[in-house]
Amino acid sequence: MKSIGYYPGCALACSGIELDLSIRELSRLAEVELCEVADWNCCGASSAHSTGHDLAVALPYRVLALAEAQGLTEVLAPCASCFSRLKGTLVRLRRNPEMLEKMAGLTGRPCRNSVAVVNVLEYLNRLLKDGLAGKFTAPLKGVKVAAYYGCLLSRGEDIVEGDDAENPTGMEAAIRAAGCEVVPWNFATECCGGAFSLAKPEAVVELSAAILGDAEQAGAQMIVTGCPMCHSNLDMRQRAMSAAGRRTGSMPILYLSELLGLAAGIAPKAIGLDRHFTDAMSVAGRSA
Amino acid sequence: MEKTETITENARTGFEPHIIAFVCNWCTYAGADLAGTSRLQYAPNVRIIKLPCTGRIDPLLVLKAFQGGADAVLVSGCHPGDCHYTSGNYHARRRWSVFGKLLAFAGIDGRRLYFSWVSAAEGQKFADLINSITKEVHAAGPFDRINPARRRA
Amino acid sequence: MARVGVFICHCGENIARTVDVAAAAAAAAKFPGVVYSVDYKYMCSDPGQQLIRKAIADHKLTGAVVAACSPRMHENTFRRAAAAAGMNPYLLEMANVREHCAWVHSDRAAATAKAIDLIRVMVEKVKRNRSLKTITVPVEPTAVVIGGGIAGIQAALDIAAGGKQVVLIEKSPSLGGHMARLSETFPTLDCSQCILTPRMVEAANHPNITLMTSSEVESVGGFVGNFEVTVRRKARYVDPAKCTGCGECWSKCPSKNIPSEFDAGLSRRTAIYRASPQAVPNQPVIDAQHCLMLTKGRCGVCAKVCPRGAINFKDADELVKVKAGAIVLATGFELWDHSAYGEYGAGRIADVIDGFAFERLASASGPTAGEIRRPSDGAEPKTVVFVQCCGSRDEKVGVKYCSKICCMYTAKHAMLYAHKVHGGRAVVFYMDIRSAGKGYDEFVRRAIEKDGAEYIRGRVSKIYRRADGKITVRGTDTLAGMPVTVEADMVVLADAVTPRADAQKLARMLGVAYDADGFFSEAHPKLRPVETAVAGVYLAGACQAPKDIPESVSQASAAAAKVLGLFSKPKLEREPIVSHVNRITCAHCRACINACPYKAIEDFNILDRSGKVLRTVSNVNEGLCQGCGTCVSVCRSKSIDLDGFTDEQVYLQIAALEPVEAGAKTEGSS
Amino acid sequence: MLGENAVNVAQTPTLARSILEATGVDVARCYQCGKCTAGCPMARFMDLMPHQIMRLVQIGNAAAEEKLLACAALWSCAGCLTCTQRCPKDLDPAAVMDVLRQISYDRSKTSPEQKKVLAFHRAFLKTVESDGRMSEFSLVRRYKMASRDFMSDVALAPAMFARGKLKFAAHKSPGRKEVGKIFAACRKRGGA
Repeated sequence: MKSIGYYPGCALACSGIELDLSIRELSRLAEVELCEVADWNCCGASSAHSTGHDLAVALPYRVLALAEAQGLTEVLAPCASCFSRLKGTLVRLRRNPEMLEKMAGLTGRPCRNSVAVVNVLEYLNRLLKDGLAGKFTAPLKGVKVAAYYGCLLSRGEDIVEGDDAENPTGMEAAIRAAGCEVVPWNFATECCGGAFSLAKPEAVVELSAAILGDAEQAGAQMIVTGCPMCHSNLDMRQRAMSAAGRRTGSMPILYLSELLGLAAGIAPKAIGLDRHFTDAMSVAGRSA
Repeated sequence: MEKTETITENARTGFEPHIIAFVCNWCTYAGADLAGTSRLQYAPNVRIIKLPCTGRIDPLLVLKAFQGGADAVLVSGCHPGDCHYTSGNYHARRRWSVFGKLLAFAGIDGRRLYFSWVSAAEGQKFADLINSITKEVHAAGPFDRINPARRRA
Repeated sequence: MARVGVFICHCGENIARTVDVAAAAAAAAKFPGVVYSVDYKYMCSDPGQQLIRKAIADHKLTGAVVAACSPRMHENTFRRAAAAAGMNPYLLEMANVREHCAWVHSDRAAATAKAIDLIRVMVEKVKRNRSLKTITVPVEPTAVVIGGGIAGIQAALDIAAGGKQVVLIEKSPSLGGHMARLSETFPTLDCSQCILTPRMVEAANHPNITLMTSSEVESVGGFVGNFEVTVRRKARYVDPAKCTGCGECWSKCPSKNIPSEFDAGLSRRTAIYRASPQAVPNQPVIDAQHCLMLTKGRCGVCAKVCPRGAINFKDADELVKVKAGAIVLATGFELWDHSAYGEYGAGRIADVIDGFAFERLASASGPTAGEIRRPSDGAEPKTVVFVQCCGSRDEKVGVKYCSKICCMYTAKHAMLYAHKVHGGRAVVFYMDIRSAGKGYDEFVRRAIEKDGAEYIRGRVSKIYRRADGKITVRGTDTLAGMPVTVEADMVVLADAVTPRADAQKLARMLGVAYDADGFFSEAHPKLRPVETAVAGVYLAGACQAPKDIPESVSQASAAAAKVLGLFSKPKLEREPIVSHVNRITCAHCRACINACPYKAIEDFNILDRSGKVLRTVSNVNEGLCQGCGTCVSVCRSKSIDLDGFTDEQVYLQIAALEPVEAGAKTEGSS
Repeated sequence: MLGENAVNVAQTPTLARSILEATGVDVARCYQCGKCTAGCPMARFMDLMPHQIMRLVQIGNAAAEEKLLACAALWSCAGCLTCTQRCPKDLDPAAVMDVLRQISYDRSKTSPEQKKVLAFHRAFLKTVESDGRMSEFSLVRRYKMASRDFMSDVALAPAMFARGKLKFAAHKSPGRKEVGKIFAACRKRGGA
């Protein structure tokens, strides 16, 4: 049985719980063991990053150090924000060894920076490559999907690798494998307002509404994403958008892992489809 | 490993490589001019001797250069096919292929003899070439096989 | 005993800044054989040359070394000065202490030491130089002009008008280049074809001009005055002698869906085609990639309908050798491919077009007969956004330089659009407006003030096509300090001007230098702007740097003047650097004869009085010898030597470089 | 690398220098094309446009510094990297924003209007410092106390509880004491 290190991160325990559930379900189906990084801590997200250099590195560093000590060579970080913090730190430490020592001193944990960090798209594509698609029993035939990458899964030199930053395609194979149709649209890499969910809801509402609007115009029936921040902004804020007169109607926002889960015939509740603010269960109905 | 030791040793003795470059007038000499007009900085260890064509460069000149205390010799001309004299550099290349043995016989490490093609358009290539050769010879240390009288340091 | 003078130039600060010229002069004075050594601020200036002439006379110099710039720069200057003082010019040599030393080093001590070495080397050489007499060679009074755009046409016409022969080589099937595709030209808005077509015809019919279209240069040999250019004349499958250009063939050709290069893909052409109705020569060619007969072996309709039997499917490329005294490079430019800009739609949006496409839309002879219609649906665009600096001044994805012509042609586009689409809205995003030129800035102001083009200062970040067909352009107004979004019907990108993809291949054939961006390098940026460092090869037009039409034309005429100057003398003086055979020691092994690239060495019989052959030896024909010296290095008995580069000289040059620790010899012998 | 401590108040270097040391970005190379502003999703919520921020760093006098460190724009940057991705001079405006934000925070120049964002970050970090992990509920609680912004989003909360997206129980890591120590250590070095 294959295995990979797992760093759920804070969001996946609460607001991003569907991502956690669906990843775990798919991994079980694909017979990949997720070894959670013991005693992991928060990566600091944009808050540490916005206010303190050392802390912004120290928090992810501790996670990498723990994973290494635990004998892990690869860690999956499904949350796009955690991923970019961990991978960003890893890249930075690789470029700058003094930093590695400094952090060892700061955290009291030595680390050779030997752990690789994997994002949700890389992981799901890997599962598909290893034959997960063969287990798809309930493809969502003909559902039109807009693949939404947002910022953290498209931009950032040597953090997001192997895809075109302006016109990424990393999700398309997976979406087609689920039986859906990928619609071309313009906002695949536009920002949803990210971490401003609490502090600047008005901005989040405006930006997210624009994204939904373009997806709708392009004829998409749902948006698929890999990022919990994007997901909560696009999913939770739709009522606020209508309230602000930005748009009407609601569009389901699914995690790519949820879409694959459905295609694999996993029970909708098991992957958290019932926990959405938009009517995601209706999508479940479509899978044969 | 040995290399690194010599480097440190040379650092102590302040060894500055003496390098002679036989270049053709049409390509490499002009390439060096371009490096100049472009103000590209490179190591001051090389002394250029201009000849009309690499075809003129007789292996004996190279031996003479080593005997005269050169730590390395560079022979550089036009790219194959671009020779100003249509085929001079081909004749040169044919001769050099046999020249290696002669060098070995004379007890000269073939790695101290450099060949390169630098066209009139390749100022940057010339500068990079001189820097890399100087660096390597620095590491390899002084060449005093032929003239033991000249032990430096 | 040699009496050598050494003259060290400061070149203002250029050399003196890094080389201690006084110390160098003092050191040189100690060299064996040096009787006079001096440094001076500008050796090439008149007083500088005066100083050399005086020293030669006063000190009865038998040789002189000028330590200054590259011999490419001023060797002739100084040799003329020497000759004026009655010294044989070939007894003067230059030590290159500027390009090869002062300009490439910063450590003053090291640079000075190197300069002294370089001077010592040349002193050793000059001591053994022989007095030589310049050799004259005949000049082939024919010029090859490569490229049939406006620059090439102008150069060809001017040279032809000077009474000399020209071979004008054009890669495509027709003359005219990019200018033939333009609608109207800034700043006067006169119709491009109206002013160009007559020139094309004149070039084609001129008795002194041989036109070779569908032809490319294969290789170049020889040297100034005597180049040999091998041209590949590509198969056209239509016999120009028979074809009358009646048009039967292309009207009947079944493969009709090939995007027209001339119309920037906005129209379709047949497999047998003319670039345009104004093509010169006005005869079709067959495009072998798309011709059914040539690809699948069936069809042949054109052959059936041709009343003159001009179609020849058996036609093949032929190689033509041209002898020429001079070559003019006029290979022009091409546009940067904006598909590299993913944020601008990666070239996938039909209504986001480049400047040439807009020219064709605006051209009366274009696919829309001069009406502005957008490619996707043929609708008249009510709002058009023009984006300047597309790829220009972008060191990350595009090119770092300014493409120079875009500001002007974009203003022209905005103006033409305003004239053609009344009530239309033209929005121009620019970073800077560079409109230096006669009547240029007035032209741009007119586009803004009279024709109402909205100029917005700022670079565009994203262009995308909405489902409803509108094209959203996200830019910024940096002057107002706010982001700007424009909903457009069509977008025109002013793509960067880049050298032809195959220009560097040609440059290497000729030994011509090109810069980091791939443009051909002139011999001197200010004083020799149309010459290259290779004697007899000249530049015209955008192959040297982005240029507009007036600049290309004036440079072309300048190049023509240079060519005519070269051709004004029947013979050309050549350096008398040739080899000589020592008949006493020559064993006649024929190694040199076999090695000589110029067949310049022949057998020579030494006869006795009775005319009986005593011995046969090798002999060098000075007219043919180019002085490469290959013979010298292959001679087993050391019986052949090269003027100025004798074994003795080179050995002494090497010895002159022996490190002081070892080379007691160098000092000792002084 | 000096830069890792973005700002050393002791001998306050120019902002341009701090940025160069912290990120390797030489702001002097910016030629004000405005592509950063053109692509910035948050630009319409900013008081200073990204290209103006680059310009003010170039000017670098006292007045410019005041304006920069107190501006709201720093706290409106979503860190989406669109500017960095497309900058034709290969500069990194997003990183410049990060450094300026830290300097503004360290020198307590942050404008009062931005207290909400700051409050959010503080609340976030407080939560992580005490629990080792972040849990939305304790975060929201802390944030609302600090920002005095009680009413917004109240509608969301119950629905989130219902969907298990908000939990009363704080989400604590066993090693939270150790994480707390890291915060203290960073604070000592003036990094946080």
